[in-house]
Parts: sequence; structure tokens; C-alpha cells
Amino acid sequence: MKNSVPLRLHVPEPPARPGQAPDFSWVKVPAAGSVSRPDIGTDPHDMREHAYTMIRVLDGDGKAVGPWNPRLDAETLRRGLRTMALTRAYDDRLFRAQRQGKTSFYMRCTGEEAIGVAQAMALDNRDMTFPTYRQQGLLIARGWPLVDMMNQVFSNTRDRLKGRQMPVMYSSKAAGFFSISGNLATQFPQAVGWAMASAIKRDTRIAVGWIGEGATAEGDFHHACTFASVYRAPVILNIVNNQYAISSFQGIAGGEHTTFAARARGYGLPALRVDGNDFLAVHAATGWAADRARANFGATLIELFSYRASAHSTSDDPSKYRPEDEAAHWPLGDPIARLKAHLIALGEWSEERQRQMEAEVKEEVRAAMREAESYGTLGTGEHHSPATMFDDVFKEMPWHLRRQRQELGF
Amino acid sequence: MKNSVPLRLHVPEPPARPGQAPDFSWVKVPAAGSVSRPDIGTDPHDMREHAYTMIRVLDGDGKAVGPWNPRLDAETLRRGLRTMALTRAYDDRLFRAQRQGKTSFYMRCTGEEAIGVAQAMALDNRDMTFPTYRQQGLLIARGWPLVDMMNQVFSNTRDRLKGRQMPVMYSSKAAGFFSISGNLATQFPQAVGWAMASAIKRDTRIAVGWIGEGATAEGDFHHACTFASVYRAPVILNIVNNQYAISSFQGIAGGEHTTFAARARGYGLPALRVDGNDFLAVHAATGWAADRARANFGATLIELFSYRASAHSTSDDPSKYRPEDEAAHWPLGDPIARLKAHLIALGEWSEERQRQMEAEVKEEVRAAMREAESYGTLGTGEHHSPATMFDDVFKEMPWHLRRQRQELGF
Amino acid sequence: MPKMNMVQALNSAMDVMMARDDNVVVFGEDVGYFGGVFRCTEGLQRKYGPDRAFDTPIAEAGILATAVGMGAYGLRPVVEIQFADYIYPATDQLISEAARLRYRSAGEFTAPITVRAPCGGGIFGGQTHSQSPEAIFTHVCGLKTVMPSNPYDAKGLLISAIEDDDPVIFLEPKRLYNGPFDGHHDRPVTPWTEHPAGDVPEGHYRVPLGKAAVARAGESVTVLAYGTMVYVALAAVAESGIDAEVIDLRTLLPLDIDTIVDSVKKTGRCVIVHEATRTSGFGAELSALVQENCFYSLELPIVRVTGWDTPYPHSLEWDYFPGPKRVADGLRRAVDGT
Amino acid sequence: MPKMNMVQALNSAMDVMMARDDNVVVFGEDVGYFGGVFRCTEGLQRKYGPDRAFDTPIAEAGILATAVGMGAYGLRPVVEIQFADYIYPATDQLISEAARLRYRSAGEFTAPITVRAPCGGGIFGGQTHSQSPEAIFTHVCGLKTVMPSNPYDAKGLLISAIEDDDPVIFLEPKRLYNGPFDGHHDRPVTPWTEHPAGDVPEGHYRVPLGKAAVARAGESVTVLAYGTMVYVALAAVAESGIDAEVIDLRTLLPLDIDTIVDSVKKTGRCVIVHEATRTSGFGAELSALVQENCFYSLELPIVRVTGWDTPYPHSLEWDYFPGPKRVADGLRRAVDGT
Ligand SMILES: Cc1ncc(C[n+]2csc(CCOP(=O)(O)OP(=O)(O)O)c2C)c(N)n1
Ligand SMILES: Cc1ncc(C[n+]2csc(CCOP(=O)(O)OP(=O)(O)O)c2C)c(N)n1
Ligand SMILES: [Mg+2]
Ligand SMILES: [Mg+2]
Repeated sequence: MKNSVPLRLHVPEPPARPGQAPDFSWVKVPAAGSVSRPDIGTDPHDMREHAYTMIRVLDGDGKAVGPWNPRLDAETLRRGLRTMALTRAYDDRLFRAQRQGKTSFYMRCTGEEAIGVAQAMALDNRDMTFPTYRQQGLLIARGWPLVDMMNQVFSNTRDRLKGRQMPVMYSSKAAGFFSISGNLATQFPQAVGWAMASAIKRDTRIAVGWIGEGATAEGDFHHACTFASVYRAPVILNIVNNQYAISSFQGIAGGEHTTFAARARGYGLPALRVDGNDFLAVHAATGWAADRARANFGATLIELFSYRASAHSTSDDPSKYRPEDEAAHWPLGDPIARLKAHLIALGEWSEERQRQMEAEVKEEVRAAMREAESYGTLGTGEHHSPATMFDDVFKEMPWHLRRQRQELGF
Repeated sequence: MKNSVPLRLHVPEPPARPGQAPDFSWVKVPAAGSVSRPDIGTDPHDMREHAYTMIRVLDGDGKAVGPWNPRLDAETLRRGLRTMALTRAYDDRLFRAQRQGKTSFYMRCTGEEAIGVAQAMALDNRDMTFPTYRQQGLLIARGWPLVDMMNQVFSNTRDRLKGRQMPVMYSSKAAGFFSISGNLATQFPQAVGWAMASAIKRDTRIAVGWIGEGATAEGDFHHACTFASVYRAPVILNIVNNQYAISSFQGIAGGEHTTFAARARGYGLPALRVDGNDFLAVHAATGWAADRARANFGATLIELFSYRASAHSTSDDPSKYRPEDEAAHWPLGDPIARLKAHLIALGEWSEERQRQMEAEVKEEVRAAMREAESYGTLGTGEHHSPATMFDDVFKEMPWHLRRQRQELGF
Repeated sequence: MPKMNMVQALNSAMDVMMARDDNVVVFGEDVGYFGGVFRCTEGLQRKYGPDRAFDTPIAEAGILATAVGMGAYGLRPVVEIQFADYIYPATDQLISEAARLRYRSAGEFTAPITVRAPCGGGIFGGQTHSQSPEAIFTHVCGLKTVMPSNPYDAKGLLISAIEDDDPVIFLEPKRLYNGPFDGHHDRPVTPWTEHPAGDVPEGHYRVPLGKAAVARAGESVTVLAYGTMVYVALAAVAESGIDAEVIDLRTLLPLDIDTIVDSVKKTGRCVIVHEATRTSGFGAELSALVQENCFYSLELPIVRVTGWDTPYPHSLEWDYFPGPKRVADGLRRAVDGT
Repeated sequence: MPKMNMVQALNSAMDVMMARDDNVVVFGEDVGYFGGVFRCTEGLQRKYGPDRAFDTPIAEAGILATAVGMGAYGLRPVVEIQFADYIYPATDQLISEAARLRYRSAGEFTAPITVRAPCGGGIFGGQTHSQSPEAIFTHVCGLKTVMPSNPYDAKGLLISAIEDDDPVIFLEPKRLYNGPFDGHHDRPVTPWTEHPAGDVPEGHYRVPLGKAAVARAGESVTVLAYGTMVYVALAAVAESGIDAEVIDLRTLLPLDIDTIVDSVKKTGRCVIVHEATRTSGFGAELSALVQENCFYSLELPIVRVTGWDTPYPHSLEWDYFPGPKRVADGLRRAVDGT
């Protein structure tokens, strides 16, 4: 045979494993404000470089610079900061609650708060969201009661989902928050279907989907992009690249040879690659994509470049597969600290007010916790009657389920 | 809401329907020889334009021009021409055989012969192929007996597949031709798996997969590209864009907004977009990708731009969904006519020899046909014993299948 | 009353529903301009426009996923899977999503989707154009599974399926599209135009889900069948001269248990017939239910006559297909135990 | 003899096979460096290198598809699906490809693949970390389905599965990883170290596919169970004082019909227990087979005790799980018909 060097299998390895020094030298961080902001009607091919760079607004001194600056008023910025802090306080409290045996499982979005919160604020409240388990910030930003969320996490007597779903698998039609599935990626093409329906009905509401960089490997991701491109669906497709899928670094998902934003190129979709820890950049990119969708220019794929600062879930121990102190070396910082610095730089905020606000949100969470616990926790075992287990399998209960309910004694 | 124009669903429509004038004005045909030939080790990002142009070698005067000219000797060219003609003669004869009731179904590759034939000739015979039902040219180019192929089409007593598979679902391990599946796209990631195995075993053989442009919408396509990229698998991934998936034009598969070759961009894979009716261009592009894979630079995605000149299958009537005379307007001509013109331009061939050769291949097919029919056809009903139906479900037949075979009376 | 074959009846059901409810949309591979490879959606795009009847990319999972999203919006998608054999790529969206959505959201979101797919063999389609995967769907809580056996039922059941607020798998025995095929592949099939069940009203009517039909009343043995096997069973009854009661289940889930139990208690004997592979086929569930509910009435073992536990072979399909002779043998075994 | 829990026994089986046969490769989500979310592949990458034990992208269909390709090359892939609930995306590659390859190529190409997946509930995993999808696979001709109930069997069966030349679905009841869980979730589980089946030889040995084990000999009723339900059944037997014969099926397909028939002919009574949903569950096939083969020996109806036909609910999982009390009730019903 022409060339007979033995073939080799390439298996991607992360830059650092436990015991080694964290290494993010491979992360290219363009200067804030350095990326152009194309018109919303731009042909995707004419903005292809946006898939390979990174949209950033907040610079090192906490200044908002460049064409992507959404120019939000101070009140809005403070609301964003508070909502992110509230989200983190909520996460920390429920993480502890799981450790205290009050529920079976929990997942935090620590370090990724800008994503759910800024995106919710950039969207219309009537837009439909199809989140993963790491966008609790969406619900909180839309003002959904913490108590209701806790009731779900505790599977208690007030859990609207009747204790059926694992913790954090929220659902709220009223908040435009689609029922979270335990199966990765399935919601992504569903968001496209919802958007197609909105277009079929000449509606004005758009759909927004989220997926983790790991889950982009599922066929569902491909179906979402294909249908979104073919029917020019009014949808925003967000990839949250937090560098990890449980223990697997993003290279295992296909991040070694190109960006995740670049996936859009294959479908002729526009892509925006965004600093996911930059509240203003996330807000601006989301607004751009929403305007584009509403103007019938179709879908946008957004890669939100971030870092999963905490464990995958309460069942996970990251020290088994990545350096203990890796989070501290993440080059894009913390979304809350960065927005706070910006507000202070604007003269619209202070360390003092920050302390005060953090105390407030903690208290808000504590109060909600007291109320939710009064309705029971998984630990105390107060939950819906076993009879309810047979409801909602179908709209009307067929004979075989009625018989099975009798067998159980109801 | 900011912008409240009603949303619209975009449903792609082909340029021409039955009764309308064929329109291929949208097909951009770069001059032969105008596309550069990068080094096989080139970073995919540095050859990204190859996903949007079209590699062509044969110009309008039948001359082979430019850096992609594979410089094949006349003998090889004549073999290519003869093999394509043989493939077409084989197709036409078996298409007629189906019409004559000798079998249930048949599929031709008319107009796409350069693909199977040139690619087989550019590969090593030991490389493993994972074809669709339209690469019969591979088997013929590798010298597999026509009689054996016909036996499969007729499900007769000599059918090595024991009459189990529909016509054209060939399988030949000896010819490095993987068992064709009726399920679209499934073979594409399997080719990647075979290539990964070859790399794991430090082998030198590569794998080659084919898929139709319509089937690229399946998740399997995405899995193939993702795994090929992540593990740098020694595989060639071919998309045969023959403009149609049964009645659906390529826009329904996602061809409106970009090329199919561009799918590669999303995975950081190199892409070559090739004039699929240009024997020399197909040969050269395949050789380039094979050399790249053998040198451990990994996978290449090739879009072979062609036209399905005949019906999808014997069950299909294209006049129901495309202009009757559309094929005649296809701008890239016919692969056999173009290679013939090239050989004549080289002074290595003549109309006379062409007529002679076409008579030869027809006779070769006729002879094979006579022999195959002597082993029976589906029409005459001579086939393997019903007892064989229970073989090969498992390596050893379990009790329940033995009992069922008895029930049938064996 | 107009005469329709099953293709026309299915087309009429979709036409009627699209006219009545503009939340009904129809899509799938080749279903738009072309009208489907079996022509079931012919004319719908012309009549209702490309955004209510359209072609899709070849991605069954994408078809189901977008249908789930549309259902969540409030539409009633009616999707076609070109052959039931190609539904497997959509399994996850069907099982983990469409079937679970109402339950996991406690009724907030639902999936009022109808999934049409031609099933069954007899057209020399080999192993990938002949399968009957119904058993898998009946194992999935949250899915309803329907299989009509004639044009009248096909239209009435499809209308009920489209109006149903839960996901329905609607399997169409392709051998019945043109006539009541009874397994005698060597004989011509009488067209539906010459069959009473070919009388199909133009307008809207329902055949309820969950109700079986007695295709033939009889005393000596109960035959449980659906789809093509109803006519194979009737032929077997005629040819064996056994006075069997043939029940056309029509809906597999929810099952019409009362009709089954009443009949078996009367006859004391039972034959179950389906074209799908035997092991863990729906016949297993029917057998288990009959013995649980009719144990004291059963005089002889329940007999299953089914497709073999092999893929559907191309050239040997008539040796695979459970035809009248095999069903007649089953009847005799059920009646006299030999 | 070393003591192992089921995780260690499974790890040992893969270790032994990777050492004996360098065509054995192990891959799946998080199985490489990390060693799997249940730690079953721990240390294999370190020992055999990254190209024989590696992480994959999150694409179950891609995992199965590449395994089919590797099998065609000549490797013996052992893949892990992180939870059985996530096997559905791979359904088409399993059913249409792995299961069909030998048949459609008349033996030219085969798929000697082992698919490992943790199954069953009891860890508050809700509907997507608790399922038991075995019935679906037993309906697919060309697939073998195995479910071990203890460390010794787990290792011996996994070695047999890896050496088998056909695709094997190897389901691991995750509640049995650490000990013989009997359904009494309010009591501590005795670890395998204190159980005889925790004695697991270091080296190579086989437990043959297709052979059941009698977990408890008895006279008055036959219990057919597998996986976790074996211990639930044993607990129910102890608590009800009924002298039942408990059969651990171990392999569901091919099934050890002789052991089943001999027992039921002896006891004249039968209870079938599984955790999966009831309708069209594997219990239906078992019930059909028992009544077909033992009709004249059955004194009372066969009883099925199973998971309900609902998704596995998070907070109510112990009301869903067919525990000792429900199985004991089933035993009584099977024995005295009440
Ligand atoms: C279909 C499917 N396969 C596997 C899993 C198990 N699983 C749960 S989360 C996870 C990692 C997901 O990573 P990513 O998509 O990057 O999201 P992230 O957790 O980082 O937010 C895996 C493999 C699943 N839930 N669903
Ligand atoms: C999974 C699956 N879905 C649908 C089909 C039915 N089908 C057979 S061929 C075909 C069109 C394929 O078009 P393309 O991929 O472009 O290949 P071509 O026929 O043009 O060579 C379809 C939809 C199938 N065989 N498998
Ligand atoms: Mg991630
Ligand atoms: Mg095509």
C-alpha cells in the first residue's frame, strides 16, 4: 500500500488532570469591544468569523466597551446583579439541603449565572424557553416564586409536579419554562418545533433552547440545527460550553478542532461566540438573536463560553478528574464579581451595598426555605398520595391503570 | 413586544416543478482547474473555501487541467470508462428484469457512475467500504462477479444472502463491501467505527463511507462526523448530493443556505466539494483524502455534486415531482460521455472503440444474466429452502427458533 | 355513500380534520408536494398550504421532536413515518418525551400527536419494509396504539386519534390499503370498492379508541386479531369450518378487555394472531390477560400464531407470513388440542 | 477466594477479558480516565491504555454505531450506556443494525458487542434513572438479554457475553451493586462481602448464557424473577412462609425454558415478578410460555407482580417498586387463589 505507516487512534486528553497545574493557556481571550456587531439581517456567511472569536463587553477595569454594549440603565444592571446573587444563594442553600438529607439530588449553576439571568432579561417574558437543568436563573429572573421551585426540589405536598420529577427538573407553563427532561438534548429540537408552530400561527413569540457542550454530540442537536435552518425557524439555539460533561472535558465532545459555535457554519446558520461570564455580552448577543428571529431572518446559534465552577451535581466529585484549584484559574472570572465591578466603576454600586444585597437575598432564600419545608421535604416524606401516581399518564385513566391503582389499595 | 411583525414559516421550494422549465441557474460551476490543491496535512481551517467551491479537472474541451489532475495513464482511464459503462449496462438490464417480473425492486445509479467507479479505483482494494444502495459501481470496479450480484437481486438459489435482503442490498466481505442496510445513514458512523478499530490495531487500511444528501439529516450523520473528528479516525466520509431524496429536492435536506460539504466546517474536518460527474476530479479528491487518512491526519468529508438522472427506484415516478426533461439540463453533463471525450481528446479512444466497448459490456451483462437466471429468479420462485429462514439469527440456533422451524415443518 | 380504499379514507380523515381545526398540521418525508410514497397525504399541501402540509428532512427523530414542540405550543401534529421500520430513530423522542410529557409536567404540557406509519409485510419489502413494531409501543406507558383493518375504521379511528389529547401510534397495514388481503397472495384481492367497509362517509365521524369490533360472531373459539390478520383469520375460519368468533381489536392500547373476556368466557378457547415476531409480541400480553381473566373458562391452552422470531425475509416472505393455513392449524389446535 | 461487590466483579470480568484478548475494547460516557459514574471501568484505561478504554461523546447511537463498525472489523466492543434509560437514542443501531447484521449478511459480518447498562430503581433517580427496558430487547430477534443478580454471576455472565459472537444487552440492577437489596429500603443492606455470592474468583470463568439458577427450591409455587426481584422474592417467601421455588432467570433470551417448565409442572402454580411496567413486559411472555407449556399442570391463574404502568415517580418510588409485601400478596393469590 502506498503509505503504510501504522494508523493511530487519537484520544483527546485535557491539559491538566488532578495533581497537575491548571492550564487555560489554550483559551484565546480577545479584548473586550474588539468584535464587530453586524446588522441583524446579515448573511451568515458574511459574519462567519463570529463563530471563532469571542464577544466581550466588560473590560478589565469594569468598563463596558464596544459595539456590543447593550447600554442598560443602572436599575437594570442592579436587577441583573441581584438576580444572579439570588440564584447563587438559592443554589448554595439547596445544595446544603441535599447534604442535610432534605432531598435526593441537586445541581448548581455556579459560575454560569449570567447565562440564565441575562438571557431571561434580554428576552420577552412571553418567549418560550426550553432549558437544561442548569438554567434555573431563567425562572428566578422571570420572578417565579422560590418557594414553588423548592417545593419541586423537595417533592413535597405543594410540588405542582406531584413529586414525580427528580429535583431541579422544573416545569412552569406560566413562566414560559418548558418541562425539563432528564434525557439530554431532547429539548433542543423541541424548541425548534415550538418556534415552527409560532411561525405557522403567524405569532410573534420566539423559542429559545439551551444545551450543554457535551450534549451537542447527540443526534437531537443535529436535528435542531437542520430543521431550524431548513424552515428558518424563529428560535435561539444556545450551547452552554462550561468545559465539562460530568468528567469529560470539552475535547471529548469535539471541542479540540474547532469551536462549538462553528457547528452553525455547517447549516448556514449565524453563530455568535460569547464570553458567558460577561453579563452584558450575554445580554447583547441574546438581544441580537431575538431581534433577528422576530424579523423573520431565522435562527441563531450562540456558544456561551463559561466554566462549571462547582461539581456536576451532588453525586459528583470533580477532584477525581480535574485539578482541585482549576476554577480559580479560569481566565474569564466570575459573572457576579464582574458585573459588580462594572456597577462600582459606574459609580452606581458599592461594596457596602453589595454586602447588604447579599444579606437580603440570603434572607429571601431562608424565608422561602422555611415556607417550603413547612410543606414537607423528601427527607420527612410528606408528599402527594400514592393514588396520584396513576394520574396524568393519559388524560383519562384507562381501565388497566384504574385496576392497578386498586391493587395498590386506592 | 419590540418588533411584532407576524412570524412566517419558510418551506423550501425547488426552482422547478412538473410543467415548469428546468432551472439550474443557481448551480455555480467554477472553471476546471481553478481550485487549489492543498497539502494533505493542511489545517482544515486553512482550506475552508474548498467546502464552497467545486473541484473540477475536465474542461469543456475534454482536457484535464489544474492541480487536481490525477495524471492517470490511458490504460487506467480506459478501465474507468469501461467500468462505468459496464455499471450502466448492468443497471439498465436489471431495471428491465424488474419490469419483466424477474424481481421485486431495483435501483439504478445512472449519472452517478463516476462516484463508485473512480473512488474504488483511487482506493486500495483492502480498504473497507460502507456504501449506500447507489454504489454498485464499487463492487463492479473491484471486479466482483456480476453473476453473484444478480443472484442477490434475484434472491435465487445461488444468492449468498439466502434471499433475505431486498434487491441491491449487496454484501461482500471479500470485496471489502459492507452489508447494505435498508435504513438510511446507519452505515456512516459504522464506517467511522471500523476506521477507529483499524487505528486501534495499528492497521494501515482505512474505511470509506457514503451517504445521500437527503440522509445527512439523520443523527447518524452527526455521530459519524463527531466521532471522526474527536478520534481523528482514518475514514473518508462521502456525501453523494444527487439533488434528490425520492421526491424532495436538496433544499429540504438543508441545501438552501449552504453546501453539504460545509457540514464539515462545524466539526473542524476538512471538506472537498467535487464535481461528481468528473471522473478525474472524483478520483483525485478521493486519493487526497485517502493519503490524508493514511498519514494519520484523520477524516475528510467529500461532497460529490451530481444528479440522479433516473427514478429513485423502480417504485418511483419522478415526473410527479420534477420536470420531465430536467436531467437533460443538468449543467455537469454525463460522467461516461465526459471521460470518453477526454480519452478521445487524448487520442487514446474513438467513437468506434466506444461502440465496440459498449457492445462488449452489454454482452458481458447478457451472459451473466443468462447464468444468473439459470439459478432462478424471484419470479420463477426458485430460492433457498424455508428452513434457512431460521439460520443466522444467532450463531447457534436457540430452542425457540428450532421449535418454530418445526412448526413450519422442518 | 362514497367508496374509498384505505388510502383515500386516511386522506379524507386528515382533510376533514385540517378543515375543522387549523391547529392540525401534517408533515413527514415526501408528504408535501408529492403526497407521500403511499399517496395518503395527496392534495393536502395544495389545499391547506405548505405551512400546514410539508416535506421534512430525513430525520424521524427530528420529525417527532418538532412535533412534540408544536404540541407544546398547541398544535395537533399528524406526522408520517414512511415505514414503521424507520420509526426506531425516533424511539427516544417517543418514549422519553411524547409519552412522558403529560406525566412529568403534571398536565401542564401535553403531546397531542398522531404518528402514522405503514406496517406489515407482503410487498416483498424485506426486513426493512415489513415490520410490525406495535408491541414495543404497548409497553410504553403514555402511548396509545391503534391498527385499523378497513377504510371505515381507518378514517374514524384516525379522526379520533387526531382529536385525542395524548400521543397515538397509528399503524396502517400496507397490505390493506387496496383491499381486504386475506393471505392468499396467489389470488387477486377484492378491492375495497366491493366491500361494505369501503363505504366511507365524506364528513366527520369517529370510531372510538379502545373499542374492539366483532368481525365474526362464533361459539367454538375466540380469535384475537388486528390489521391484516383479521382477514387471514376470517379466511382460516371459512376454510376450516370452525365456528370461531373473530375479534378485531382495532386499538391495542387502551385495550377493550371486556369484549375479549366476554368472548373467551363464552368459547373457552382462544387463538391469538399477529404478524409481528412472537417472543414478547403483543400476543404475549393478550395471552397473559386472557389467562388472568378467563382462567376458569379456558378448556385448552391459548394458541399463538405469529410471525417467526426472525427478520422478515425477502424471497421467503410467504413462509414467514402467518397465512390462512397456519391460522387454521392454530384454530384446530385450540379447539381439539392436537 | 476474594470478596467482591458487583461493581468489582464486573470490573474484574472486563479486566480479565482485556488481558486475554486484545480485541476487547471498552468505551462509553465517562468510562475512561474517570472509570464510569458507577466506577465499573475504574483502572482499565490506566492498565490498557486510552485506545482500549476511552471516553466517548454523549451520543448513545454513536457509541453503538461505532461498536458495530468495530465488530465488523473484528474487535469485541464492550460499551457502557450510563443508564438503561438512555439507551433509546441507540435503538435503531441496536435493532436495525447490531441485531440484524449476521442475518442480513448471512454470517459474513457479525456484531459481537456487549452493551452494559445499569437498570432498575430504588435510588430516587426518578423516571430517567430507574427504568427496566428488558422487554423491548427480548422482542428483537438477534439480541440476547442478560440480567445478573449477584457478583459471581455478574462476572461469569459478563465474560460469557463478551465471548459471545452475537450482541448481548447486559442489564445491571444498580440496587444490587453493593448488596442483595430485598426491597426493605428502610433496613440496611448486607454487603456482598457477607454473602456467599460475593466470593468471586480472580481469574477467568464463565456462567453460561441461557441457563437459569434455582435461588430457592420449593414445592408450593414457582416464582420467576431476575435481578433485584430475586431477593425481593426470597424476602417475600421468608415473610409469607410459603414454600416457593424461586428461579433466577439470569438470561431472558435465550430463555431456560426447561428449568421453568419442570418447576411449574411440579408446583402447579406460578408468580412472575419484575420491576418493569406490566403491560407487554417480559412477564407477559413468561406467562404465555408457562400456560402454553404447563396448561394441564396449572391449578390457579399465573400471577404477575410488576411495576405499575406509569413512569417511575421520584418521591413515590417505594409505592411503585414491587416490594416484598406486594410479592407476598402475589404468592398468596397464586397459592390459594384469593
Ligand atoms: C441521553 C442521555 N445520556 C446521558 C445522560 C447522563 N448525563 C447527565 S448530565 C451528563 C453530562 C452533560 O454535560 P453537558 O451537556 O456539557 O451539560 P452540563 O452538565 O455541563 O451543563 C450526562 C452524560 C443523560 N442524562 N441523557
Ligand atoms: C431511516 C430511513 N428513513 C426513511 C427511509 C425511506 N427512504 C429510502 S431512500 C430515501 C431517500 C434517500 O435520499 P438520499 O439520502 O438523498 O439518497 P439517494 O436516494 O438520493 O441516493 C428515503 C426517504 C429509509 N430507507 N430509512
Ligand atoms: Mg458542559
Ligand atoms: Mg439524494
